[in-house]
Amino acid sequence: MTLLNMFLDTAAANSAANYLPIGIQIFFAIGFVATMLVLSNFMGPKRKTSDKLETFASGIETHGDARQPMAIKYFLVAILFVLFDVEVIFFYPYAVNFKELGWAGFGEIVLFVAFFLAGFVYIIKKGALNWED
Amino acid sequence: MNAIILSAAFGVVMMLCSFLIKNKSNFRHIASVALLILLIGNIADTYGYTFFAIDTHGMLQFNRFGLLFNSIAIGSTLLYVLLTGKEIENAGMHVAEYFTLILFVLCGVTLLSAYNNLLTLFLGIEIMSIPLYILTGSDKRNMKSNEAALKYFLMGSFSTGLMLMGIALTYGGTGTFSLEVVRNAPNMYKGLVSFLEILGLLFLLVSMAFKVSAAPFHFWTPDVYDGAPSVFTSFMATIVKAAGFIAFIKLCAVRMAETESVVDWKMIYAIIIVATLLVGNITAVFQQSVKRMLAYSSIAQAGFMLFTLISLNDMAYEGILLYSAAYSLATIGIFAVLVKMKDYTFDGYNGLAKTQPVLAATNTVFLLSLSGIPLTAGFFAKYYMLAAVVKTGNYTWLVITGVLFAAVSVYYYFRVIQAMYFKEGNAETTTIVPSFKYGLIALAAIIILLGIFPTLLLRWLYF
Amino acid sequence: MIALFLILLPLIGGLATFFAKSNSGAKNISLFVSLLTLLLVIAGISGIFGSSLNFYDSAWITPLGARFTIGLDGMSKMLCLLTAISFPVVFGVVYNNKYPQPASFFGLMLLLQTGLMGVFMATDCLLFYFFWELALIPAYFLCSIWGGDKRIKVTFKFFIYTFIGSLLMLVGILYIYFKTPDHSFALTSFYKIKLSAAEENFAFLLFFIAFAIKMPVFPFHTWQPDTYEQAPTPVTMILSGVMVKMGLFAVLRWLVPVFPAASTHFSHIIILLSVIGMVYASLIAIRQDDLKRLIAYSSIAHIGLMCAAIFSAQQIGIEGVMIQMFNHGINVIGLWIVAEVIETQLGTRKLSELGGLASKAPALAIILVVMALANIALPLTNAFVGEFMMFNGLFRYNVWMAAVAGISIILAAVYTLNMIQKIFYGETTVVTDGAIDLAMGTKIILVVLVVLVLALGIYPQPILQLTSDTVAAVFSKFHS
Amino acid sequence: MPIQYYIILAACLFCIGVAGVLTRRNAIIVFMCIELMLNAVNLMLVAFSKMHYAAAFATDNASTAGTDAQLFVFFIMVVAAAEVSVGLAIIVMMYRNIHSVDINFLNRLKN
Amino acid sequence: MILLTLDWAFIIEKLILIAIVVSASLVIAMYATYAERKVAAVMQDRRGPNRAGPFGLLQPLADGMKLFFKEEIIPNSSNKFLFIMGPALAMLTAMMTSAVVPWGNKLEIFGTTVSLQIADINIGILYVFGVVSLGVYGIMIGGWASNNKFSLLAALRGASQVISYELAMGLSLIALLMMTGSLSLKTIVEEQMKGGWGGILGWNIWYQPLGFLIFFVCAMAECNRAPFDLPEAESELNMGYHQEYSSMKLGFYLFSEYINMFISCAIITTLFFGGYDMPFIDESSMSVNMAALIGIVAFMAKIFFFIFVFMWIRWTLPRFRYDQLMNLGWKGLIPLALANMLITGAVILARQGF
Repeated sequence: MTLLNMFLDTAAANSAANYLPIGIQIFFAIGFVATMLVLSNFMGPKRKTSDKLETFASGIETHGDARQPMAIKYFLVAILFVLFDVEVIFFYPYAVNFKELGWAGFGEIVLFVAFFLAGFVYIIKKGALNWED
Repeated sequence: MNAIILSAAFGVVMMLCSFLIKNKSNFRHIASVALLILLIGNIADTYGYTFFAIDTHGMLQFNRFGLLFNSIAIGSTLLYVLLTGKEIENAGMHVAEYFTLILFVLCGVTLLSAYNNLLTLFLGIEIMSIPLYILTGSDKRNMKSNEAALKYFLMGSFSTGLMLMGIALTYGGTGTFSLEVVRNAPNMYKGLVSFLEILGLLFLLVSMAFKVSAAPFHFWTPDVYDGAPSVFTSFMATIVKAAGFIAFIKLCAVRMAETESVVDWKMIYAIIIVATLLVGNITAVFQQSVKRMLAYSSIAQAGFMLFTLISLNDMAYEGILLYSAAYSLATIGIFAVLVKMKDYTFDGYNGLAKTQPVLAATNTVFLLSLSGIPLTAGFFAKYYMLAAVVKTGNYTWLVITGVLFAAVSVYYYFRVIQAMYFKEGNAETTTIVPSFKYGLIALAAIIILLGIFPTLLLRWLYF
Repeated sequence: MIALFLILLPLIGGLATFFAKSNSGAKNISLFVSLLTLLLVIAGISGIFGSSLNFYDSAWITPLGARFTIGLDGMSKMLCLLTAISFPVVFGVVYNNKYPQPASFFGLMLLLQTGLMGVFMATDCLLFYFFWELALIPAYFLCSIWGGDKRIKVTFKFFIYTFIGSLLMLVGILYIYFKTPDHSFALTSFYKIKLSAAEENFAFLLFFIAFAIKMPVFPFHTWQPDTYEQAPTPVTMILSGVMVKMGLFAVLRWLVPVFPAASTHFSHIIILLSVIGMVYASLIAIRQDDLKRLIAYSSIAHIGLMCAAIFSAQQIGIEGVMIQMFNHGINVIGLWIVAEVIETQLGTRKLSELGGLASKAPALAIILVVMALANIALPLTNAFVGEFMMFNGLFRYNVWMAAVAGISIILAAVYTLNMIQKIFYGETTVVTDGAIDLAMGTKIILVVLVVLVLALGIYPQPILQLTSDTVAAVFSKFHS
Repeated sequence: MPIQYYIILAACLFCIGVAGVLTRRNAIIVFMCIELMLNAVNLMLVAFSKMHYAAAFATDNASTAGTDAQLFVFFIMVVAAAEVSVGLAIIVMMYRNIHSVDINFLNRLKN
Repeated sequence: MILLTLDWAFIIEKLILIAIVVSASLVIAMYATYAERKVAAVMQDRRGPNRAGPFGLLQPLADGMKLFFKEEIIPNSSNKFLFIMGPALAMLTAMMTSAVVPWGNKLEIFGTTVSLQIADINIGILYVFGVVSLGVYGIMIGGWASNNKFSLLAALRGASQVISYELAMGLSLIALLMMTGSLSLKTIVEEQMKGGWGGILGWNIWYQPLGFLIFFVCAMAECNRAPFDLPEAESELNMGYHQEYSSMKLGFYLFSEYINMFISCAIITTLFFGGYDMPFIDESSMSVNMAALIGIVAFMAKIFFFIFVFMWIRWTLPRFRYDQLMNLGWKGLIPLALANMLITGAVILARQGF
């Protein structure tokens, strides 16, 4: 339970107003991007031909739709990322409170890392990250 | 605690074995040994030898009831692996992973038997469910398996969503995730609170009904059980389902019971029970495939297990344990025979008594147990369920409804017996090895033994 | 100890028979075991080893308050004797028949005997329920495997009927169990309960339906003629000779004494149903062409009378029931044996196809006539005493009921004599041309039965004495 | 901002999710709706966490009320990730077999 | 309504700060392109851009103008909405990261204290990671919307690369966080200023060299900089995920990369090199504004140094092969980062005593 005390203590002093500048910046950025897009749209010439509107394939004709099933590897990487990234998230609150938790917490995190590594070794040994095939 | 840690650890070990060990048939033996150690570890826990003392801040609570259920679940899994291990090997490419997932499911089961906090409930349910989604879809090239996996997954995560909403709302109402709520704590939102909590509990009720496939939230069950590879259906329909009930009952016994004054939960349970019995039994009657019949019958059996919610007394707790054991063992046995059959329809069983007398005889014992005929464990299971309700002195009408549906269930269970014994035919099976027969005989013997002396099991609750 | 062995002996014998290799092996084992059981029952009744051996009590499921308690009291002794006599008789009669899978057949028969013995001896309600079901399962398999063409459907109907009944009874048992002061299933505890009228009526109905299906009482009887017809004859003998007595026995042991007030409350309607059933069954029996169906319907009529007599609540009526339970068993088994002999010999049991057997098989004819006359309760036959006493009881209860029930006696005479005439007299038909008389073994068995019929017809005192304690107990409960 | 806003927002998101699950036919969209439900719950839990913290803070400065809900959110995220990986794998598997992610397609196969 | 009760001065102050930071990062990004070409030229013994303006200083401006006036083409088979969304998102995320970087300590203008950090939120690092992760969408959406096989392949490669290195990046910082115990970038900087030898010894780089190395490599991969520029490898994929793009949309993609590089360097500096801490100078002894100015200068100097290092590496090292790239990320950096974390934890705890 001590794990998140830290969060709350600061959260008490930290209200939603702290994030307000970020909101402002988002509006600013959106405004900037939108303006630029609209402006460049007006500025450029518009002489469209059917060849120009084709997708580019190094000069040869394009064949079919690009959206075909891709190598499963990429998908696998995405899934593994999701899994491991979420595990990484667990390290953050631990890292912040690491000193208060002391050796007991360290022992538990070692266990956690052990599980992490078990999964990691497993995916490597199973060839999920083999690209040379 | 032993069981939780060991099952997770063995799961990891098994996972690593998948590339450390080359010989496929070794996995089965490793898994059996792991389960045996797990069982021993859990029994040691029952006697007070806890290997791992971890402070869970009251999130887990270990009592005899939960530990005994663990023993039942682990023991059933052990028998399941011993009996159908060969079929698991043939289910697909990733043999070690299947055993890994089974062990992880057991980890979830053991969590559920000990949870004392909605967080651990949620974790238990998920640790139990997610491996099952994979197991359901393990037959990758089979459309039915795909469909089952997708359906199971979508429905499962949908009900998880409902459950989480329920948890969030009850948390909003009470300010705690712990099962028992301290009611006298000062609360600013008094008016809002009780409403939130009730709404949350309703969500929880619905999601748990989803998980244990109680009507009217059962509709995914037949397709999923039918589509999944038979070996895994056997596991899903038994141990996992029973664990869902254990969780459900604990939730109702604590959280729902606390708000009994506001909502007449028991009436809701009663309606769910009647609906479940009705749907499960009546639909099962019309099935042509034994596997599908078993799927519906599992819904019907769920109706019986739900009787515990009405009674919630000592007898009900004893009963649900006995019911889990009886139902799991019998269903595992039936599926063990089923996976050996070439044809899953009722007609596929025609004349099995002539070609495979041992299979037919043991299968008969299992079916009798499911129908609740005396001398089999199933009788005492039903007996305890009914008795617990009668003991409360109310809802006798429900008990009578229950027994009438039990009579209906006899109809479809006996169709298999009729096919095996009384009809002419030449039931085809895959090769049956003698050890499989001995396993079945042992299982039948356990069922009959429990049917005469149910206290053999229940005495573990009190010593 | 004797009581325990009465259950263990057929159980172990039955299990052993399953593993018998040959046809004759199975037959010999089962015959031997059943004869041993008979000896044991006689020993128990005579009390030569001391009457304390007739009771056995041991812990069973202690947390539930259920004990393994069995004992032989008057009614049990009488019915166990009937059971013990029936089985060797049946085994003897079918000794020369050929059955597929004889080991299973005889093994199941002995298991059936175990169940029946248990039902008659159990004094713990849960145990009683156990044996009640245990008797049902072998019967189900026996009928379904070795029965007639429509066996699967018919037997299943029988099974479902009985099973629904017993499940309702289970609810009733539980209901009563939680009302007993000491939470026990013991008979004595059940006798001690105090219930309000509404509770008692409710529980009474739960029990009664189970027993009514088993007996069977109109309108719960529809399974019975079909089953008797489709079942293999040896099983039919047990079903009608012994198994229907389970219902009557249960009424006398578990229903009337436990719910005396409700019994009185419902007696009108039950007696009315029984009487209607008697007349109805008799009328239908007249129209039957099938010998087995005829006997089946006649059996319904007799059971109806017994049921009515019980609920008439007269001591003499109940005494009559005791005598008649035994006698009906003997008589009906005798009739079935004759039917079996005719069917195995001639391959038919249609009355219209039979005729002129008296000349071909005189011994058979004589025995059948004696049995048939006993069936219509002619004086000097054993049934006369019982029926007379029952009518007496019924008469004291209500004259009109007795009068209507009396019609069935006349009807019984009509169909029985009609049957005798059709089978034995007239021209021989194609079927009966080649008929020969009884085989020696069957003849001996039947002669023994005839002797029993006549002996008990003249001197029914032993049975009356044997069951007097039970009658007194039941009767006292009725008027407490 | 008053806590009710968060709760109402979360409830709305949840309802959108439920409606999507019940009406949409595309497995991926159904799946996304489920994730939406989970995230609505996360939002709700955090809102409740603040609510209870504020309530407790009024009487006790050192109160830790509400921490458990934030902890819960972590676990929901982890489990959601696990579900995502399994779910997407199942959907991909299905797509490879029938070249469609339409839920109804499966029902059509059956008949 | 809470908005009405706000301090409008605060909003205006922030707005100005945002405008300055964003335009500064844009300008620096612009001149980074110039610098890149110059650095490349020096390394290859060439002149580099030298026509537009003195020393070619106006070259980036000319490039920008050119992009502006190019014809905008949206291929027929593409998904129009997503096609526009892709670069917009890439640019947006690039512009958002700067919000939590502390550019300096604080200024005092007309009596009010102005913090030189747009938003000092307590989860600064998580915010950075969050926004950076969104950058994947820019690549993925752009590549997918183009409906071109090369683009799609490049986008997949790019996405896989970015997410793979994000893992190691996340892990590499945990050891650092164990030391500082805070997720706020400002706090991290202030912690580093306390060290000895003019403040230099307080920098995290001395305690976390391995962490820095991993983070540095990952940052390069995140920016799709060579030697990690697989998603736009010309020789294999024409031009990568943005090959269908033209005009300002292409400009956004190119631009966002340079902004990302700038911000990455800013964050590396903040985390490992003391941020706006100028060594050997005691800021507390001088006026607030002066200290801030020195801080900003120091910060920028450090950033420019790292930008130079980025370019130096780009023009020195050859490109990875894809499997080498993935192997380095997954099998090399992740275990290293984990080991670094555990060792750091053990050492810190050991020094604290058992």
